[in-house]
Amino acid sequence: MAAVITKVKQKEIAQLIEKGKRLDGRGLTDFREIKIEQGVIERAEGSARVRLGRTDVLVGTKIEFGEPFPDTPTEGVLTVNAELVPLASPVFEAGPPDENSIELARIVDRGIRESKAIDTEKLCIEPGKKVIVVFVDVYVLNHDGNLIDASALAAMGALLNTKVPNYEVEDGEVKIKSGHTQLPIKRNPVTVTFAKIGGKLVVDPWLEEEQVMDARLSIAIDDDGNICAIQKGGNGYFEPQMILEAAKIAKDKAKEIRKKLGW
Amino acid sequence: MAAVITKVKQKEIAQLIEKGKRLDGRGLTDFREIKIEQGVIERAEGSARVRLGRTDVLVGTKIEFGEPFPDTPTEGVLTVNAELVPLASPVFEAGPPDENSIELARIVDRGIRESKAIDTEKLCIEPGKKVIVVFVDVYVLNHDGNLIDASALAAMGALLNTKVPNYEVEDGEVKIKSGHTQLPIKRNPVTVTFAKIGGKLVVDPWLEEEQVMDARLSIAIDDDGNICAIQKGGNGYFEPQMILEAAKIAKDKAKEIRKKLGW
Amino acid sequence: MAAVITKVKQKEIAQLIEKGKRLDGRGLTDFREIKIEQGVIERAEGSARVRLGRTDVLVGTKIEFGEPFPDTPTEGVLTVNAELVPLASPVFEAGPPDENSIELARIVDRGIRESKAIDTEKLCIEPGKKVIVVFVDVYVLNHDGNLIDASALAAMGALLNTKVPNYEVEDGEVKIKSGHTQLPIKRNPVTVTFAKIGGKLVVDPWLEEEQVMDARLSIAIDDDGNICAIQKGGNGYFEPQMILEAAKIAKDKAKEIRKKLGW
Amino acid sequence: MTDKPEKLIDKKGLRLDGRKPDELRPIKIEVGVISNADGSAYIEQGKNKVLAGVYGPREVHPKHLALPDRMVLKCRYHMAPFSVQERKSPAPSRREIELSKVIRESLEPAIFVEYYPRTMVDIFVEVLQADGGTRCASITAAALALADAGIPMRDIVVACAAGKAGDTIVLDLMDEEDKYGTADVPVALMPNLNAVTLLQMDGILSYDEFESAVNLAIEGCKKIYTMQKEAIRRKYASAKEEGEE
Amino acid sequence: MTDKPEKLIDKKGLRLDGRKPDELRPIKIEVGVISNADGSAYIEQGKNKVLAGVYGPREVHPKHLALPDRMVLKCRYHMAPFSVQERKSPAPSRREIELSKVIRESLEPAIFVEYYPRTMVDIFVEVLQADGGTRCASITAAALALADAGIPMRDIVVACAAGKAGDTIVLDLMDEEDKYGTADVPVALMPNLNAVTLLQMDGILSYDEFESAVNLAIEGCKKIYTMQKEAIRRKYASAKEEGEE
Amino acid sequence: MTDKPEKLIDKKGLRLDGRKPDELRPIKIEVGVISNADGSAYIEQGKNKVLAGVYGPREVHPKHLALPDRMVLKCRYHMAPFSVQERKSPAPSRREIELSKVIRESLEPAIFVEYYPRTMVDIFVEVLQADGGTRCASITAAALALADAGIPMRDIVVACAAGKAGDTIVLDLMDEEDKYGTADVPVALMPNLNAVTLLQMDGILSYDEFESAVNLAIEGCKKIYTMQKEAIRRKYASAKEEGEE
Repeated sequence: MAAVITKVKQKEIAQLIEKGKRLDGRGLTDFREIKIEQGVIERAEGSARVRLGRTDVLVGTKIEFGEPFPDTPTEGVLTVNAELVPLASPVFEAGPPDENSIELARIVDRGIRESKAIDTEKLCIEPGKKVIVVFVDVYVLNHDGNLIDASALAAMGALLNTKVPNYEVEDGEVKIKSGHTQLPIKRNPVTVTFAKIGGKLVVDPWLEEEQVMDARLSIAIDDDGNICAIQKGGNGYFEPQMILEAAKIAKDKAKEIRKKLGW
Repeated sequence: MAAVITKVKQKEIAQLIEKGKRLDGRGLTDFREIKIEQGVIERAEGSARVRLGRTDVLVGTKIEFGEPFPDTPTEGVLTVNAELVPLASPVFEAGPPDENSIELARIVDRGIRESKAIDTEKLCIEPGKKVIVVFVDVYVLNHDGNLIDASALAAMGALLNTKVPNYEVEDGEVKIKSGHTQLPIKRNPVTVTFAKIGGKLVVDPWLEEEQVMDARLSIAIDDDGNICAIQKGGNGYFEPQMILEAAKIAKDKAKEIRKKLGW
Repeated sequence: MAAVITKVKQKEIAQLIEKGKRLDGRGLTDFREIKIEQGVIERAEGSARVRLGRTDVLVGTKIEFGEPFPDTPTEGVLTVNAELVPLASPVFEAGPPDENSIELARIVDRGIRESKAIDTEKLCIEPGKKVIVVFVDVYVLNHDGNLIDASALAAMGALLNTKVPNYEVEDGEVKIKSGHTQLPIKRNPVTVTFAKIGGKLVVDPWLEEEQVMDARLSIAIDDDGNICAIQKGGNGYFEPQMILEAAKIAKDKAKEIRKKLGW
Repeated sequence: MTDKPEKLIDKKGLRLDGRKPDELRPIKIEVGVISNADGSAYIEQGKNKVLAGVYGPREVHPKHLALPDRMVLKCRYHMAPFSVQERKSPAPSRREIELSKVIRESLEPAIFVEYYPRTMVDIFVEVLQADGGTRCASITAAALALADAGIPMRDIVVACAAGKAGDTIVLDLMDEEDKYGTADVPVALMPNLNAVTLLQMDGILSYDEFESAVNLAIEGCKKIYTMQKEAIRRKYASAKEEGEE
Repeated sequence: MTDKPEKLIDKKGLRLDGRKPDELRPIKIEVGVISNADGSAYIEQGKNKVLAGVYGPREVHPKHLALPDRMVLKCRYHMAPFSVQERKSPAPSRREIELSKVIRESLEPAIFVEYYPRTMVDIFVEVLQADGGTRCASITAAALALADAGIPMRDIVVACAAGKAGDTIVLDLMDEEDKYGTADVPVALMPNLNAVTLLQMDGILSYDEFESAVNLAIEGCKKIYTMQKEAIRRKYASAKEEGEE
Repeated sequence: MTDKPEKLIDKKGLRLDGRKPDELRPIKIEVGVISNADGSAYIEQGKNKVLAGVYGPREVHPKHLALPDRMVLKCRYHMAPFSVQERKSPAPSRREIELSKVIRESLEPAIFVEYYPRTMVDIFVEVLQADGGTRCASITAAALALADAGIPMRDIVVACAAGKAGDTIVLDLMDEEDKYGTADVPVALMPNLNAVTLLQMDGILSYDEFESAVNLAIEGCKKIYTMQKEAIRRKYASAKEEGEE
């Protein structure tokens, strides 16, 4: 059912990249245009919609009060979930999350978690008993390639936009009060994804590039330019030198994007 | 796997209805013979078996003690579930509930809930904490058409027959005592289902009529003749005038059935 | 996908058994060589690996603290689970437990439970509220026939090897302390499985015998030679006399095995 | 969480959001919003935000479900976890399964299913934000997505609810009226054929009240129908413009 | 909930319900009770109420499961949510999955499976009320449903349990004897072939006690077998009557 | 449960288990351990105990997943319930599903998938005991199982992690270093092709630290690669011996 790409087009894409060019006119390390709208879902505690070219991802956050994990009794809980709804692509199917949506959610989760983007200590209400639980739901509306970077951006956009309702604790039960405070955010990680096509790296692959790529590499970079999460994907490989090259480019691109978004 | 009805028979059924007649000799607004037996399952807190012609539905109720829903802290909980067990028809399959059994359960549920048949306020033990939970399990034993009306009748029959065990609350825990009281029932809704065949309405369609009908309309009527729930089904449509006509007939038929059953 | 056995081999196996012989040289009531290693998984509270010829079963136990069943408020809880992982045989498939793994788990469970192998009364911490829960996970690593006896042996081997961490109860919560005691075991049931092939009984059937057998009979025997659980399997039958014969043989074989293992 | 309001209709006969009884919520419709889908539409009705996409006619999957004399129509109504007050689990609820069925059965009467035998058409509805009346908004959007996909239809199906809030028959119930009102009557219509393809009711209505509610809902449907056609016109105009550039 | 009784056998050697050790519970059997099924039967044994239905031989679904030289036999043992004290979830429990298997394997030896290659026969058992011994009652009813469906068989399978209550070997255990007794030995039999097709045991029995229990269960089976045949005769008599009218 | 250690690296620069920063845990590898599998291998790396088995090339099931120009490669990484501190439910977790994918994608680059079109190869990994670094141990064992099954490959894939514990870049992280360390960088390699087939990272590393970690992990891979080849040699030697007897 997957949209199949012809051998001819495949060759064409690879040959262009060989020359440092891409079918849609971008340079090898150029992102597509990034549009971000925050607060689009009033019912959600936070939300952001990111368009990366024609790729379209909506993220909503919900706040609940629950128990901490036994091994982190003084920290709030972050739960990231991704849905590749069949509306978004002819290759997505309804049903429980498959390996692709689980991998996407876990990559987004790691970028946020490992960079310590959320100040989870501030989400503790009563150690070991009550903490704030942050649900981040990634909802893909149109898939035109590089869901990882779009989802990671939309997730951070939604978190930056998330309001925690005021509450008080009475007899061990949390009561919601009027008003709210901003979710405490410490870091703004940005994820940069590469495709390896014909021995070259290209940044932010769109759908047709993903269909011909050998392998994929996603690198999350924090505000200080440190690497905080990596995921290789796809059925190909990378030479060690290429990985180091990608890490360097990712650092620059993340800085560029963070600047552009004012993060 | 579904029993297929021949084009010839289909035409025959429609032509008869055109003339105001039906294959089994009934008039267009006649129900098949209704037999109801209450208390057939001693292990259940309440039960009733309804036979509508050869359609055979058994409903059992179980009483448990549980928590109320947060938005109705002073009301007991009603849970309706329907199983189309493969014993009852060659077209039913084992497995989790499909759209047909879910729709059936939800129609039966709405008839009971919207008419306020059960006095749910009387099922509250401790506001926000402990209430009586009523499980209504619809079990279809033989499917010969119009499961909706048979199930709705059997569900009300079982509720009218349901005994709540006596209990006392000790340290926040419910302890069962000997004896029981009747489940508090306020209203006795009756559901009347129509099939639209060849531009005409027929009441209580049996299986062969369901197989040729354009669309289905089920209307629940309370003791005062008010409408308390409606569901259109099937791949056809109704002219607005036909809907109003059906609502009028339903009111009469419901009254007739309620009288017959002494409800 | 199942390894199919040729009609020729099938005949050969049956003819040999007719003469009191078996393809692998064993007598009709001989077990294959039994090897048991206990304590192989340090992370588990108890473990044992049993090899019955090339059949290879690993059992690990885990101890948790939980609630008792309402009808046995003063007894610990035993939970047996079996996984036929696809690693172990080309006929096993990944996915939720099928009827074969559920039957295997339930046979192993009954042998332990009905013989009262575990002194469950000693696993009660606070009647009706807190008890020790023993998880027994049967993990089949290679399937070469007679999983039942191998699993039952490995389960008992793991239970005999299980350590319960020391604990104290504080404010209704269980706190783990350093050190541990042995899980209290009262009985050492041994299960003996027969295959009926060509009208004869053979003990401990291996895979090729299972593929040609008419029916299967498993009998668990406790330390006093009493029968504590039986399960007939397969699409054939047993004459009543054959069942009594099997019960007698099982008693002898169980004694033999118990002696050999020093149980 | 919204608390129960004291009154649903004020002294002037106006509703919580200031609407008159027969007034629709503000509606915004856009056609052709998902580039991957064969047809798509987006609707905002009050705070409802609903996206519908259509794929097909395409191969039936799995194959044995193909029908020799007609297309197979499938429909999935689904709510985003963040679309409602309390986070909704992504697994389909019983409510979503029922709504998927009634929405499909409200659209099917409009489709010439016999034109494409042995094919399948999938309708996917995603509720991004819910505010009462999502099933009607879903039908309105899904019908446009079908049209956008070029599926041959007898008419554009349109849906709107009427109901009773306090003692008044009102049009297009919002969340609070749905929750605390007396009755809700969602109706789907093929206006040109005067054919009702969806009818449900919750609550308690006398026959006369029911008649008024159905008629009011039909009026509402007809108003939205105009907006649907306008949205299609805009889409084609902009497509034409792009083509001419 | 029933509390644990003081004694299962009284001074006179009688059981909680007044039965003698070798006495069956009252049994009522009816054949041909589900009009849609190809064969069906209903049994009441004590407070057990069990319905069995058979569909087939019919096409195998999914097709790749068809066997070239024999029919596929499927069996589903299922309990109604209201059949037991605590409401049972409708999803099949591990116990139900095991019982479906052993019931199927107790019936299969009787069936000439090679007569209908490439077909499937489905046996559906519904426990409407449970009172100890449902697996035996299910086998007794399912065998009749198979006969009613005209499936060719070597014999009618019949099942009954024996066991030990207090110090006594007893026949046909009811709920309390099952729960608080010492052992339960369900047996299924093809009486004409003297062939045991189901044998399970829970509890503790010496060899001699086990031998007594098996023999007593077989006696019980033979008594119920007579009732099975009587029920078939009644069905055919009434069918003939209807035919003659 | 293990409590958080005070320091991961002591004054002498040694780790909790006495290892030097660039030292591997003790490793034991065995090839050909599951008689039913077409290929298999077992690895102990520290307290990790991992079993890998390969079935295939065999018929694709279900058939419509077969590919005309290459084999289908499937991989299932699974943990035994007793392999970790808290009992793990047997149902696959999200972590296990992700790891199944990345392990498959780390092995696939080595396999000549085009040699066996229309077939399927299944890789099953069972973690019997977990101690940090199970994904790397799984890849190392699974690559050997593939070799043992005779699947044609460009090279034997081998995997090892490096990371940061305290301020030190260390090789082959054990459980406590994984949990309380600063970063973990698992790497899989085809040593003869200098090709990285798996790369993940958790934690925080500067570019320079990352470079060191990758290089250290590659060194670790090369050491384990020697042990892999030795294990294959032993298997063939013993097979030959058996053959000669």
